[in-house]
Amino acid sequence: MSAAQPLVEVEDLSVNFVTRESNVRAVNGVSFTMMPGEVMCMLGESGSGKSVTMRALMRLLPPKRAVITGKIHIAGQDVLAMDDKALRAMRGATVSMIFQEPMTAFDPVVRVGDQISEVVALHRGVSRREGRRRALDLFELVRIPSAERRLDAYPHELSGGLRQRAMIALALSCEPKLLLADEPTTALDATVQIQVLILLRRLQQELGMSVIFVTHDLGVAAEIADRVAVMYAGRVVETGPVRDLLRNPQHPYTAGLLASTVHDQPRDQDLKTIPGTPPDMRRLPPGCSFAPRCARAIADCNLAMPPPVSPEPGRIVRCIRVSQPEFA
Amino acid sequence: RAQETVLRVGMTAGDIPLTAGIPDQGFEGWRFVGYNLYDALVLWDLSRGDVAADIKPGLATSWAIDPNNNRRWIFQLRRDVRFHDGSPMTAADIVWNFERFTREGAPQFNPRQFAFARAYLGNYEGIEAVDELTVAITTKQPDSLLPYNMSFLMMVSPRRSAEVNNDADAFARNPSGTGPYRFARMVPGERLELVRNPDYWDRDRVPKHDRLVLLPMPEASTRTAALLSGQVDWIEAPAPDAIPRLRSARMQIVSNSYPHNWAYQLNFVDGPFADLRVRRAANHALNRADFVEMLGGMALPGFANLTPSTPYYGNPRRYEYDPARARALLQEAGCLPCRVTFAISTSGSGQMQPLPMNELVKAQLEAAGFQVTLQTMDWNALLQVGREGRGRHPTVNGINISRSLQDPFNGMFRFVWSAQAAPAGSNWGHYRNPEMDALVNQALATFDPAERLRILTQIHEKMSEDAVMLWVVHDLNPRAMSPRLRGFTQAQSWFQDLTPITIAPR
Amino acid sequence: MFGYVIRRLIAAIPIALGVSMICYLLVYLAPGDPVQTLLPPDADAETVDRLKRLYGLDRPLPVQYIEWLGRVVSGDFGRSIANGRPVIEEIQRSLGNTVLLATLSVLVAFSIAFVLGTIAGRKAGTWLDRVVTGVAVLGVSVPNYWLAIVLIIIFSVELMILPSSGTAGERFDPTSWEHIQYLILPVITLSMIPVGIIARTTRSAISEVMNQDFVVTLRANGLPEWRVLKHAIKNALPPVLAVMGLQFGTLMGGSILVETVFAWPGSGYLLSKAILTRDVPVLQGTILVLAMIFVVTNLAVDLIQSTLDPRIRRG
Amino acid sequence: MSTAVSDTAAPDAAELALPTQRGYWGTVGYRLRYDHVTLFFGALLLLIILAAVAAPLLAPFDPYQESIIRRLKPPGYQDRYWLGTDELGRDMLSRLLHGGRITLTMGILPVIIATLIGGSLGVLAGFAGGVVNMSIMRVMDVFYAFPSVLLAVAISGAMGGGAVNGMIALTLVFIPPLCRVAETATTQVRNLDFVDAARATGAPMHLVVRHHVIGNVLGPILIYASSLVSVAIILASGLSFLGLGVKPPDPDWGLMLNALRQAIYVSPLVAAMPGIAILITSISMNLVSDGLRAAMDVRS
Amino acid sequence: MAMTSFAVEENDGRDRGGPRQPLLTVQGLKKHFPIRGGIFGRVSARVRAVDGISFAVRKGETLGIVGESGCGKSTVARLLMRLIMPDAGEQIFDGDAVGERGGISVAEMRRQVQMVFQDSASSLNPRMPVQNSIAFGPIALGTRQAEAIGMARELLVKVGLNPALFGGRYPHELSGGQKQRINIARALAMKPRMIILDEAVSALDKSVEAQVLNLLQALKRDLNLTYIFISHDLGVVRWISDRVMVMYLGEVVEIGPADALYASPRHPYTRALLASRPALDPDQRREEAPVSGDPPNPINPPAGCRFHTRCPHAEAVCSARAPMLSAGGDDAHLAACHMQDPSSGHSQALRH
Ligand SMILES: Nc1ncnc2c1ncn2[C@@H]1O[C@H](COP(=O)(O)OP(=O)(O)OP(=O)(O)O)[C@@H](O)[C@H]1O
Ligand SMILES: Nc1ncnc2c1ncn2[C@@H]1O[C@H](COP(=O)(O)OP(=O)(O)OP(=O)(O)O)[C@@H](O)[C@H]1O
Ligand SMILES: [Mg+2]
Ligand SMILES: [Mg+2]
Repeated sequence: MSAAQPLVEVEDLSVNFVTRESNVRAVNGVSFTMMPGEVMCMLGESGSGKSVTMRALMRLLPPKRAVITGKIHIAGQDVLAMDDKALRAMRGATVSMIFQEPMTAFDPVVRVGDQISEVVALHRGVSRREGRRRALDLFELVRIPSAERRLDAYPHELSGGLRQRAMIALALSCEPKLLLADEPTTALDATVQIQVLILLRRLQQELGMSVIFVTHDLGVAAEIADRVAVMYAGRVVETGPVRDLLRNPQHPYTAGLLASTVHDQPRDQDLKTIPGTPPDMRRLPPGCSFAPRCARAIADCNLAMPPPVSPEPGRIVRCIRVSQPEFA
Repeated sequence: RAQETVLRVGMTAGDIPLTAGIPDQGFEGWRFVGYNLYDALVLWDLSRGDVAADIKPGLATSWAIDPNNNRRWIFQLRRDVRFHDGSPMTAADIVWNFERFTREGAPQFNPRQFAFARAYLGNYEGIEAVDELTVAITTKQPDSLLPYNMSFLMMVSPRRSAEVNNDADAFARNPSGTGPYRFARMVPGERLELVRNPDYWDRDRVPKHDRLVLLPMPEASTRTAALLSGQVDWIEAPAPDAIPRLRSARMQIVSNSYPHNWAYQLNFVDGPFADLRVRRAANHALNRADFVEMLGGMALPGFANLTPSTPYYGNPRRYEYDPARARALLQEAGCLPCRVTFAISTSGSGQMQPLPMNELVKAQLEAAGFQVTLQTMDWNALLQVGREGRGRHPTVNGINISRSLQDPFNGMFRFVWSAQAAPAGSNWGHYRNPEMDALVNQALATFDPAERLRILTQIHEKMSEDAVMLWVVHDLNPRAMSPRLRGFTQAQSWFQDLTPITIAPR
Repeated sequence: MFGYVIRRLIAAIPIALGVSMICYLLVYLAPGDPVQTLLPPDADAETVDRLKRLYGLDRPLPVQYIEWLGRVVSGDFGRSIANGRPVIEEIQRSLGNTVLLATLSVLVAFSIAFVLGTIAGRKAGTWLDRVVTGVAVLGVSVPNYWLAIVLIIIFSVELMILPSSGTAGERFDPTSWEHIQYLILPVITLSMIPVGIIARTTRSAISEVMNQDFVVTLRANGLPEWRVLKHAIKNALPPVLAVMGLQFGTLMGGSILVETVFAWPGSGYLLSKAILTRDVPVLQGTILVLAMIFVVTNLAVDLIQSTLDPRIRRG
Repeated sequence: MSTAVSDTAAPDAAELALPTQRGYWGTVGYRLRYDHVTLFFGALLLLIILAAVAAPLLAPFDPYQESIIRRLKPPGYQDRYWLGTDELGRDMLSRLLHGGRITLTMGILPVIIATLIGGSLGVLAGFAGGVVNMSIMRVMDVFYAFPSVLLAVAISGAMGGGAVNGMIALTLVFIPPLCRVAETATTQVRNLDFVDAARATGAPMHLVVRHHVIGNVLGPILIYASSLVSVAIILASGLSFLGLGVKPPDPDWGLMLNALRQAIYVSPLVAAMPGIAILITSISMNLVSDGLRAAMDVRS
Repeated sequence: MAMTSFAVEENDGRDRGGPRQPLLTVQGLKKHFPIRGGIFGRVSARVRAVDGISFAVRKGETLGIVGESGCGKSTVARLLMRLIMPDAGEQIFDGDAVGERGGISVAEMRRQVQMVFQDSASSLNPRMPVQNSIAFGPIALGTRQAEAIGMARELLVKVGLNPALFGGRYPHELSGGQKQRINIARALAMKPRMIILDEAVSALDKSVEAQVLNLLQALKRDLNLTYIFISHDLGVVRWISDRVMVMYLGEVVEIGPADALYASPRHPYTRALLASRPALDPDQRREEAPVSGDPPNPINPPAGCRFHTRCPHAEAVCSARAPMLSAGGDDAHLAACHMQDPSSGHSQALRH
């Protein structure tokens, strides 16, 4: 490892949604670190806590209902200790975010260009006019054709692909060190998705920023990630460099996910599946939350959450079966 | 110059009465607009409160029946009377005005004025100017009471009318009469402002204030609140229950009897009231003291048709409260329980507080063996029932329309004269009695006042004897005014004279 | 946009026709005779018939309707039976007073309710929200004619600081206390319901907007809360303005009871007097004009909404 | 040959653990249980309705029994007239209780009838679409062009007042908005996939509507209808207040309000009572309706 | 596992034309949704959602339909079910014209063809226990209630859900995969011969998607079903389909056997689509997007070949004339591209 400071350090992050009716443990002890310029993919099924983790990083969860514990350091600052002013200074400038549904992520009654220039003006302390110039540059950067005209469009007047590009432009407006991308291509068509992926990768390289990219599509992860973190039931069950992880998954869930993803399997055979359904986040089992669905589960799995083990350098797996010799 | 003195009046009328001559809005119209802007040939003497008001000379200084023709009345006109527009009043103007009411082809003919005048011209045949200051009016039948009718016909200026091409609406916006006030300005539906006519011919009645503001306020509580909040100075008919509150605010309350009758006209053809015993039973069943109490003392018990101060009241049969007697009479008549239906209204001119009063009537009659159904309708619907007569409404046994009684015809004849049987007139229930008809004809043909008074008294007593109505109360018509007002005398009349009122500075 | 306006106007024609038909029929459903108010109570039946003929009220209903409609289209609503004045004048005058009252009430209501509703929507679920919601419910629950009476008793009769009814005179002078004082109680009374309704609408619009994804984007870009709120208000405004417009329309035709209690010479009072006196031409004209104003207000609301919200802009 | 599906082999823990076994109404009930405001006003409303229903049993006196001697007495008069007496000396408590029956009937019955008529028309219009929708909704538009107070006053004014006419007027007033709500809800539901799925079975239209549409539009319609009840009560008493609704001597609250207006100087407390009764009922109705709406809104 | 009484007998007697006759043939199917505007609310524009497409589905096969969002896939499905009425085109079900004189009625057709919708949540009545949703169709067509519910519970077993545990639940108490199983069971309740699956697995998680796909395959084998499988996931379509049809802006651009089509796509759009799939291998990342831009608006589709605005091979002829579906050698594998047609005048015609 280089001597460089990690950009993101998350340790034992937990998020609890407390309501009168129930207590949703959306994230239960997530830990990871990221170096500057790294692209990390968060993989996981619906409801596994990916979005909540992203929002926790920017403290965007409803402060009354969401109880965040653990440690989040971004660019050397303790995010959980920030006051409102520091938070605002961080958001959009150091860290920014793009969302799955660009349609709903823009204010529908304000022109796209104005939304971008407002943010630029705010963080850079420049005039709106200056902000608009910057917005135009950004639109060209993300390759929006007839950028000048599109600045004056309302969000609903843009096609899906253009909207997502505009969203990216907004996120990049203040040259953040860290970009959080929450399934930015899921809503897009195949031919458009690949365009956006390539664009994002290029921008990441040009700007040298770090990206956390949320997806549940293994292919997308393969396309963009340096590293992958697989989430299940609010925990990172496995992390590692993308090649190693895809070729040699260690955690039974990762392995199952890879096996069940339809990708040129022979047509006359049944697909491999993971039986059962993900657990209810309101009542997690005490031990490994994947144990009820796991073909390799043993009695000990249900006792406690398995500790992280590192079978190879740079890889961390949370499965007690992994630490055993036959897997080593 | 001293500050202008303004008298602001809250009227019971729902709108500003018509200013084009004969007013609308019932007697409120005559009270506030008719007799203030205009004069009639004959006026009412409203200067005293102790006797029933009677007619007095108006634009005519005197009148008499033509000695040669008992269908021809001769009116001597007043000299030196001028309209507000400055033109003098002559016999030709009077004739012109009569044509305005009656001659359909005349340029000045006005259908609304016709409609209002018609009630007073039922017996009218024609008019002629005898000389510059004398007119003669002929009637279809001898009519000793014609001068009373003349008191309702307001004389407007033909000159002003000509200026606006005889357009009655234009005239109403800038009227000209001979009355004690002149027109100043009007906000339709909201307020009418009149100013003193310093040149009024009756020097005693030149107004003692500069300006009179008339505001329509049909709701009793609105009037009360307006007086209490200082928005007006003089209101009519405050709610009886508000009177203690008004007194505590140092408001002056005046009241006086006037020719008003809150009663039921009965159906003499269909149903139980055809029987005199039932009519008497009903009159015995009412405890009129309760009504007076409920109305806060602002009513007289109604034992007979006329108010006791009327000269021809006489000594009518007195229907004391006696429920046992009532029940016995019903028993005798074979009508126990006696089912009757009254048509009543929710509101209306002179109806006082129709709903609670009718409810009380119902309760008391039922206590004596009646079974009363009240058919509640709005005022106009009730008037229609009244106009159409029992013939169209055989299931109705009585109607509760309060009528004015200011002269013998309106006070008595129209209810009992067979010639007035509805729909021709106001004899709603078709009371028919040859003796009564004979008395009426006799009275109309008697031009000697003393003799006529005797006949009239006889008629009134006979009405009581026959129990031609179910009498309840006579209104005392309370009025409330600000402590700053002086000089008002409440006359025993539907009409009042506001001219003597002075206003102390605030 | 222009085409859309025209289209909406054309679409309003059948509605207007339907409205006019209902207005005409309503009045003729009624028992009682319209010419009665022309007459003294003692008038006889023959006079009634003669007058009916003079006023053309004796012909078949469809004939009367067509004729009436023809005249109405050319702006002639006939003359009041009760007072003989042209109905159009009566309506114009009273409408002016009602517009004054309705506009002030809606503006007062809007300024109070929008602030209340925004606070509540922003703080949805807190005690502040509950207080505002309570006020809003009170506003829509109080029978306003009763409130009118209570206010008169307190401010006119007991405290004697405000007049109880009517107006000061013909032309409203906004600089004169003499004129303004007459407005205070009616405006308070009439703004009660709009306060309730607008506060509720604002609250739900704001809280709905605050739950939308783009608010997260705004926060994620470091915008301070007041800027976020500005965006939220801009989004919430179209539905709130629409409700405000509808309330204005409702007040134009719906203040019958309150105007009656305050004897405020507006269209509602005119209407209630016309009902009591069976003044058919006034009734027909007033109902028609009020309903048409309501139609036009709704249309205007629609148009305003579509200019404010780019998503529903029409070609 | 068998369709081997792993789940059936052993209903596993994950499935058994699925917690919410409450039905839809169960959830609604559960939510209501924690909504103290709604519960309180619901109880109050129930009390008012029960009191009105049981008025003949509860009322200490005949509500029509008048006596001039004891008119306008303050509450507690003679220890028997707990709420005092009105302008004709009738017992206020008895009149308020009996009045509740009339006022609530005037408020609730038109809404029920309008819900039936307007709801059915709206569902019909929404489901049938096309010309049927056009013709129904255009007629509704015409009635919609009148502000509700204006329409109510105009209709009952034209028909000459009276309780029945007043209720007819109110019914006519409420049909168009209910029809609209029903139409909107139906159009929305009709476009949901499950209705298409039901149509795709080839089932006859009326069964699809009955089983799949009605149940899903009933919620919004009923919530809206319940919010109209308070409007109806205020409107109905407004009509009576104008003299266009219930006729005296029936003790309608609006009518009592009007009659007691004059007595406000003598016995302000008594005069205020009918207004307070209307206010409390209408507040309760509104809050209960709001509570229901919140509880029935599955999204929140 | 014990076989239940529900099993459909092979050759249930409804088969009319024998195995050779296609189960479904569609000719020139067309649907233009009107958009109203202008002063009189006239139709000012039309969304050409489905613009004259033809295809056949053989008995027992699975036809996959792929294409980008908005290209008209769902519209085709709804047209086939007659949930919306086509503007033109004929539909022949097992030899009988649907909804025409002498043919088969729509109601009868619906008994034999069923549909499963994409959104598993909105395609179940939220107010109805799921077993009643399944039983609704049979009950509506005359089966007794108890019997139908019994059958529904058997179907629950068939789709892998324990009826005792799930039968009485409401949709919101089920997970997405479970809901989709219910939807499949509901379709099966009508004992159809063919099921149209419109994005039936797209909303599911990967691990659950595989379960449902396996279930679909198993059911098809067991019950002798024919599928039309609509999806935008090329991998899934390839795995499940025998033949694949590619749509672009309301038209069919290519249709052919799955293996052939994936191995050698003939239409540039199909090629682009296939090339746009992310590789599962980090060492083979795409550097250049196969095509640029978004699909155009179906309200005013480009003239000529609809793909010419994005096509790397576009020439003058492409915008001038619309190409026809043509074989280019292999009768089973058709594509609508001028490059397939030697006479088109395209410079690259047939040269690849
Ligand atoms: N505001 C909230 N209140 C309560 N629970 C919440 C809230 N936001 C998220 N959750 C719960 O937290 C869990 C994790 O949600 P999250 O959105 O992070 O999932 P995800 O991995 O992003 O899934 P997807 O792939 O569907 O986006 C879910 O069970 C969700 O229901
Ligand atoms: N009822 C309708 N009215 C107007 N346009 C419609 C209607 N239904 C569909 N469309 C339009 O028709 C086109 C095709 O829609 P369709 O739903 O068939 O696409 P799809 O291929 O299923 O897309 P997706 O992958 O997003 O489901 C789209 O542009 C859509 O907007
Ligand atoms: Mg997410
Ligand atoms: Mg689709």
